[in-house]
Amino acid sequence: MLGAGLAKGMRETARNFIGSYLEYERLTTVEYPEEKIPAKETARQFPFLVYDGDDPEAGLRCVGCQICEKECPPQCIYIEKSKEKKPDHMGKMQLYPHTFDIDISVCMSCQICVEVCPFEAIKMDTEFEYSTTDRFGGLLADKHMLAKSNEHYNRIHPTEASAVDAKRKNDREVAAAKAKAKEEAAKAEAAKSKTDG
Amino acid sequence: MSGPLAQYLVLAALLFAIGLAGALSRRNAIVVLIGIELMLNAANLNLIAFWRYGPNPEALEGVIFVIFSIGIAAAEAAVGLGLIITVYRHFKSTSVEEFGELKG
Amino acid sequence: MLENIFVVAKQSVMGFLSGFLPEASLPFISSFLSIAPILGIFPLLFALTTIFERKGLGRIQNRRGPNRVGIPMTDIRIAGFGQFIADGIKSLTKEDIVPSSADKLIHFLAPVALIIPVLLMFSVLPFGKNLVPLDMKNGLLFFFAVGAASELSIFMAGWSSRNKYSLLGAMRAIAQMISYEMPFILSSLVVVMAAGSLSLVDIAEAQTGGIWNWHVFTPWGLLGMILFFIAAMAEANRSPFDLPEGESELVAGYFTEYSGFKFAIFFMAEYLGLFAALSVWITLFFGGWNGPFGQYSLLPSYLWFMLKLVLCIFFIIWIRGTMPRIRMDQLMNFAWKFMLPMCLINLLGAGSGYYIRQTFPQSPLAGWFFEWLVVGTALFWIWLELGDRIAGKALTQKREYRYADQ
Amino acid sequence: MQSAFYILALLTIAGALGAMNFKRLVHCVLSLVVCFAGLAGLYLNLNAQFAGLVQLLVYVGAVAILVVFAMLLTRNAEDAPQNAGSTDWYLGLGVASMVFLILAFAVQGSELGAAETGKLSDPSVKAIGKSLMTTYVLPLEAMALLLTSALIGAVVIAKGPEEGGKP
Repeated sequence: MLGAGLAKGMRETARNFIGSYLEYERLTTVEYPEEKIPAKETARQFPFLVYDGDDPEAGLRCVGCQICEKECPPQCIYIEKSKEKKPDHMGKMQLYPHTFDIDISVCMSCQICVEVCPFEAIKMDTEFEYSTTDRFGGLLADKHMLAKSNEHYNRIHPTEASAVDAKRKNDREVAAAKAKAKEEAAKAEAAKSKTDG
Repeated sequence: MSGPLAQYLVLAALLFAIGLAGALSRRNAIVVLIGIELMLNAANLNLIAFWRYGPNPEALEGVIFVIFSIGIAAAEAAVGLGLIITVYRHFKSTSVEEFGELKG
Repeated sequence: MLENIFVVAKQSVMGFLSGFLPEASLPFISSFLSIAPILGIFPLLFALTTIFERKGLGRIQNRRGPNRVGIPMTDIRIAGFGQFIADGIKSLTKEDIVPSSADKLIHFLAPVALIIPVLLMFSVLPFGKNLVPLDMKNGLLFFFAVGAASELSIFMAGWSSRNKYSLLGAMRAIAQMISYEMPFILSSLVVVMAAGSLSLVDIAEAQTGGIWNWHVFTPWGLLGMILFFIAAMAEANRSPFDLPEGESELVAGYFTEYSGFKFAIFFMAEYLGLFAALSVWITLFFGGWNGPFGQYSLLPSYLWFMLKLVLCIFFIIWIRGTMPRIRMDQLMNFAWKFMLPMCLINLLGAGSGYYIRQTFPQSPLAGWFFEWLVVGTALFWIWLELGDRIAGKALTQKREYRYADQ
Repeated sequence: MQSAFYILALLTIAGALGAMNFKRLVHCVLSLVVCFAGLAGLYLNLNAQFAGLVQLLVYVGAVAILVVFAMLLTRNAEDAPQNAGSTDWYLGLGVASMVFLILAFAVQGSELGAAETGKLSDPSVKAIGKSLMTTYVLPLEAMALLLTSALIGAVVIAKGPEEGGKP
């Protein structure tokens, strides 16, 4: 019958109309600034730098190798290396970045910097509310703005971060074992030379 | 004769003359048709004016005549414009000078 | 007391003014006092409808709709009902852009030529008992005649913009409005036959005395009500017949090149035309300003009228939230192959219904029953047959593309 | 009523002159609509309400739209030049002014008693309908036949030969 389909459709829309007032779950949107949907674990917005421990200066994982700077397609990363070195988590002496700037207004969230970093130092944040009235200065993030703790990383990407932590722990153990073996070898060498000499 | 009836009759005559001048002098067939419509309307105005100021306004001849006239004008416009469109398809023009070639 | 408050108010104002104003100016003052409330109430209703429509459509799609704009400088949101004021201010202060190749004069005149006939339509509507600005003997004819004049304004808007989207939108609008003009008029004729008058006041008065006197409760009235509603939606370019302004293919149709307040006038004219058509719908089939309980009126007549109008507005929002836009060929097929024959058959049904009722002069109930039994069954059967055989086929058939399918 | 007559007459004549003199076809049509609306106003002024409203409905709502459609379907001919000063033009103007002068003199010189009917009759739609269905039923049926045949004829003429079929 002509019109029966229309009646069916109108019943459906009426159910939606009334239901949207009664059942909160029906609403597909939230009222944004007051309510927020928590970010998905795989979400990515803009990069940040990971540091270990409490001191952002000392614990920064970045060694200033400039691979990300070279790989960045829109070239929004600017790095200046330091002159002196300091030990990293495995005790190896490394440079660190004297300056590390990212122009957020240029960044296109491609995550290539994260892919290429061999030190697990740069990761993607889920934070996106960077709006500012200062178009140029306000969106240029420097090292202090970018540095965020490993706990923050663990909070936003738990699966990925625990894998990274395990790998780094393993690296540290391997390095420690290697250092110990080297030390023992050196000790044995010394003992041997002593016995020899 | 003077008075309101004469006013309406002179107005209708003027309308008729304008329509006639247009129908005779313009080349575009659509404008010619508009001129013919104007002449028909002048006649309708005459009918209504005569009915209103005539001796027997209780009889409805004037109004009924106008209603029929309007109906015929609508039919005439539909057929006339259909003809113009057909001729346009053939000659790619609506100038009445082209229409002269239609004679057998 | 409350029933005649407007009449009494106007009379007292006129009595007060006639004391010191010249005699010749009084008819103008009287007209002004009749027109001013219409010019105040219906644009306000339009503004409220825009916000109700957006909220209602949102809820139908499980969204919230606009709920932000409230009182400026405060946090009070009044559920978003400040939105229409903000929209009004925005369209008033926006730049008015005229395309450089446009026909400037016609481009300027088109919105004016559209809003005048639309407002004229309101002049014959009976909003309540004794509340009609112009009680014309041919009120319904006036409504249709003036409504027909708005087609040309749409053509003016589309043509003068020198834009192919505008022109296509205008062509679609004219074709659609001409096609649905006939069902629009023919479907209302059943009520004219029943009431024996073209005056909308007489038609409304013929339905006094309770809900069972409304024309919608007769078989031909029910069918006429449906047909009139469909035709009115098409005349007002309202969803699902909003092809002339199909955003997905024509940008905005005939008012693509209009901006600022001229655009607002087009928008308002569309809604005011819709309100006028709905008001006529109410008057013809739903008793006009009559309350449903006979002599226990409960509310003043104008409030009954406004209540019905607001319910109708909610109904059309509901329809808009439900139906997708139909295709041009479906539109034409539906008008010529279903609406027009159905309207003519309905005229026949109204005539036979009248004679069936005449055969039972003693018991109106028996007449009513037999009318439903005979005419109602026949019309329902024809609806089914015509609907499935012709309209159903025309509406569901696959469209044949002349160039794209090769 | 006299001032209304002058305003409406001015509107009608201006519309008619525009319809005949504008260069652009669209302006002609819109001007024609002004003329039709003025005529409808004159009918209302003459107390022929029904005729006036039918005039508005049919001429403004249908005939003008038909002309617009024909104009849009024959778009190449939009700017037909008007040959002011040619023989056709002089001929048309001459004949038309002759006709007008003769008619105007005839009207002025007529002895016809201008019956100043005091009572304004306002025919009800019911009376018109009744006489259409009784006295004038034959013309009405002829009219219906004419309109139907005109409808079919217009469709057949304008549709042209079937696509791909025989011409």
